[in-house]
Amino acid sequence: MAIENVFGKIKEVDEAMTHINDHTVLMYGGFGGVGTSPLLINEIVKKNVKDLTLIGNDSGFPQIGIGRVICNGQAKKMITTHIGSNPVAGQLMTEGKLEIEFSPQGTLAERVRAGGTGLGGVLINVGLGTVIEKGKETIKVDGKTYLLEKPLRADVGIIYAKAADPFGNLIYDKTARNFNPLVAMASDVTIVHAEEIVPLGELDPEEIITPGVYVDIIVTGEGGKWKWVWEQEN
Amino acid sequence: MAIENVFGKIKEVDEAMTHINDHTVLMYGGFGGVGTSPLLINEIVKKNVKDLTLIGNDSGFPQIGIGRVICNGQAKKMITTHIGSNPVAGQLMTEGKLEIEFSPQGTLAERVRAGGTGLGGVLINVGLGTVIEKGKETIKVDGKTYLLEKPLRADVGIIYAKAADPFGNLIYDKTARNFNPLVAMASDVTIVHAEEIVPLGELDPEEIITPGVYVDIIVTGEGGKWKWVWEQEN
Amino acid sequence: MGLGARELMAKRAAEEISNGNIVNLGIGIPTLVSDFISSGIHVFLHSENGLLGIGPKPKYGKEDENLINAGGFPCTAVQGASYFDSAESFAIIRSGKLDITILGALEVDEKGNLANWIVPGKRVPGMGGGMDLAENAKKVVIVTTHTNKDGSSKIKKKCSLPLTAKECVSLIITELAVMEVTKEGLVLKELFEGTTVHEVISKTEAGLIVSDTLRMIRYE
Amino acid sequence: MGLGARELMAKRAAEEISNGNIVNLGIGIPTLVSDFISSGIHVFLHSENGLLGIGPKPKYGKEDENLINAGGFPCTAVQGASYFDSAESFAIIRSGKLDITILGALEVDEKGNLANWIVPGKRVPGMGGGMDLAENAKKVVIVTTHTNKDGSSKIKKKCSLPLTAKECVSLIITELAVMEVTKEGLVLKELFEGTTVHEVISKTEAGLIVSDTLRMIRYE
Repeated sequence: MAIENVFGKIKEVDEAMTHINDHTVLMYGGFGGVGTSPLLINEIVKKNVKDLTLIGNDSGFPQIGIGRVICNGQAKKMITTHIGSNPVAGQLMTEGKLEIEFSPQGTLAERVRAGGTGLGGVLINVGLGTVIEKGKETIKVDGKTYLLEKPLRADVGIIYAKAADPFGNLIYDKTARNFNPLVAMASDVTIVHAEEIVPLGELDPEEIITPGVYVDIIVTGEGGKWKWVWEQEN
Repeated sequence: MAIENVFGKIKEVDEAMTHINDHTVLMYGGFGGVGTSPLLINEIVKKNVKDLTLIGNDSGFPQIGIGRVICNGQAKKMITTHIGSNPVAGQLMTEGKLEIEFSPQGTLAERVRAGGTGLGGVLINVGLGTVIEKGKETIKVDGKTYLLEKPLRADVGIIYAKAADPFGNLIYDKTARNFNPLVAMASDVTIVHAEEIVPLGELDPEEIITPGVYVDIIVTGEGGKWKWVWEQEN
Repeated sequence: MGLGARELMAKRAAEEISNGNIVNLGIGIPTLVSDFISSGIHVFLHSENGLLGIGPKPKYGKEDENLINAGGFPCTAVQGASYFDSAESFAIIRSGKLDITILGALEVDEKGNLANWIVPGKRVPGMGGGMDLAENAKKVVIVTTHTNKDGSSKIKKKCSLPLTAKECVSLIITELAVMEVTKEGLVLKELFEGTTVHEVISKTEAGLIVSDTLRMIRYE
Repeated sequence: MGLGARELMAKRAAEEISNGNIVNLGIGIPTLVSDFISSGIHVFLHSENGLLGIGPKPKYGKEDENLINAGGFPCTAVQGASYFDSAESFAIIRSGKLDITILGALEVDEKGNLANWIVPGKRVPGMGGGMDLAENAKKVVIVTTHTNKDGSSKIKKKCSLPLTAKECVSLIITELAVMEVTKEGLVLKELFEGTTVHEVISKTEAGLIVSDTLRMIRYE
């Protein structure tokens, strides 16, 4: 069945990439590269835009996920939870070339969700009594103390989905879901790399994880696929 | 295929009802009664427990949903968004027999989610400049003003699901989902009325809306079904 | 047969809706708007109870008790619709993804303040999702009778009833006229056939600026 | 063949897990715990990246690149498993639904303070989900070597490294002993075969209260 592009959201990768430029604040789905779009990462590396601010779970591996963008020297700042799997990120941080703001993982998820759902902030107990408190307002509610965690939004979000329909309704694949539905909500321009584009009405309305209202651009295609660490070890 | 009750969560309705007593804070799924369990409502009316605090989207209709419990004089307080479809609720409020705390619908949903996800509160702009501000702290974040909305939890939550497996993984049916997944998270004891109990592994892990971790008791059965307003009109 | 006043208002309101819009229609006259949305455009209707993509009313006997719109009546779902919980439903509104909401009013004033949820001591149904919609939809269109049954104006200098949201309204459509809320005040932009500027001004408590491009709405 | 020290610790830690528990295992020694969970009980292993119900490692060649545990390695999903996004994944932890987490440590002290995420100026990987787990799991069990390679104690009077969470630890399992954090202080409850109270005390910076019911752990 032919796909009708009735909402005009299905585009060529080149057109999608016009939104990602020097200084773009870029949010990405993925956890250790799983659920990060190989196609869009490859295009970002090829376009070689600079001074990106990156927001996402972790720094990937040097040749996997957002790690490729970091190793190519394209980021000036990251808001993330973990950079341990990408030594280059740590090295750039030590050299003062990459500013890192650490956020606990659940807190980062809620901050992105807050940005995506129009909340002004959320109160979280994680990080109390640690360096994470630094620079944050503490608020007491009914005798308990919390940190005020601010919402996060991005200029552009890159999403990796199992399937999209022309409205941008999305389903994901197993643990490749992770931050993707949150990033989709929290970005001014949400670009989805879908493994497959299916006709409107083909996705079960009960199963849709991201309603199409959050999706601006849908691309598909091969390219950029990396070899996983566990494949290299085998 | 026989259902193995390996987690001990599948129970008789009578056993489930031991958790609902005078003064219980009871949260319920449902929107105009759609997605409220007829079976559990019927049992609550039969048990005739008193002085309940009710938390849910609306007051149903006099003979539909939570409305039956309200009309039976079992509630002393409600936290809700709308009582317009149940004149008895309004009358009880006017007579001072039922205390009502109104919360905007999206705010109520986020307050229940906050209670269910361990947040200390959320900042929301809805209700600014209205009576909803009354008694609430206002907080400025990056120049914008928000109301600090506190989390809500309940002693017991009653849930209506399309299907449950023995661990309590749940799927819902269309617009009967509404507040149910939120209530499931925010209750100390979550009681699910499932239309059907299916063997472990039968629900697609991608489709599960409420992970079983939030479910304590699963019941099933007929009884208590009401006639919808639109059925009466036909 | 010509359209009644309610249908005329609904038809005019429907013209505010563009291709690809995400739209929420309140109960009452706003519900009628869906009948007038051009069949040539793709619109997703949002229902507060967790549906994006409301379809037409089901046939008699084909109702599904678990597929209901926010007004409590059976509906269907269009191709591409999705279901979600109440938190996600209002996230769509609060995050600014709702292009337009069409709501009723008890009072609306020069500054775009809206009162439509409570008459203290008389009618206290609660705000439901109204405050969320009024505060956070990208465009709030009010469809209301111009006056109350006693002839008093619903288009006020300043709302006297408790507000639903402050300075939220963009456009007001009554059976007489279409008025836009601007920084300068309320601008009278369109008249329905059969009324006059004079009649509208006399029935409006708020000050009105008559637009240079005032036009008459004529539907055949 | 006897178990190595790492396996002994993992085996002992597994005894903390009961039927129906929701469990999160950190990387390193904690990962080994899953091999020792009694086959007679039903346990759901939680993975931060959005899976409740981690199953065994897949067979070689049967890996699925989209089904990975939080350590980055291919896994499977058990019957009754579910997938969700990262916000929901941490909601499970923050809301107190995680019965037990088993984590490693750089330092842990008398009060149950935990430091396991950063060595300033030397090793700055970030906390990942560690702070969420340490702060909000119902029970935090630490599995760690008793001393650093230089012989200094990891069981401190007071943590010197930046904390992961305050007063969060319930139980500490090392290759020498099992210690419980109580209001009175650290209670030495169990010894692994081959060590003595004297050895444990001499290798522990923190004060230790020797339990009246001190027992020797013997695994055949």
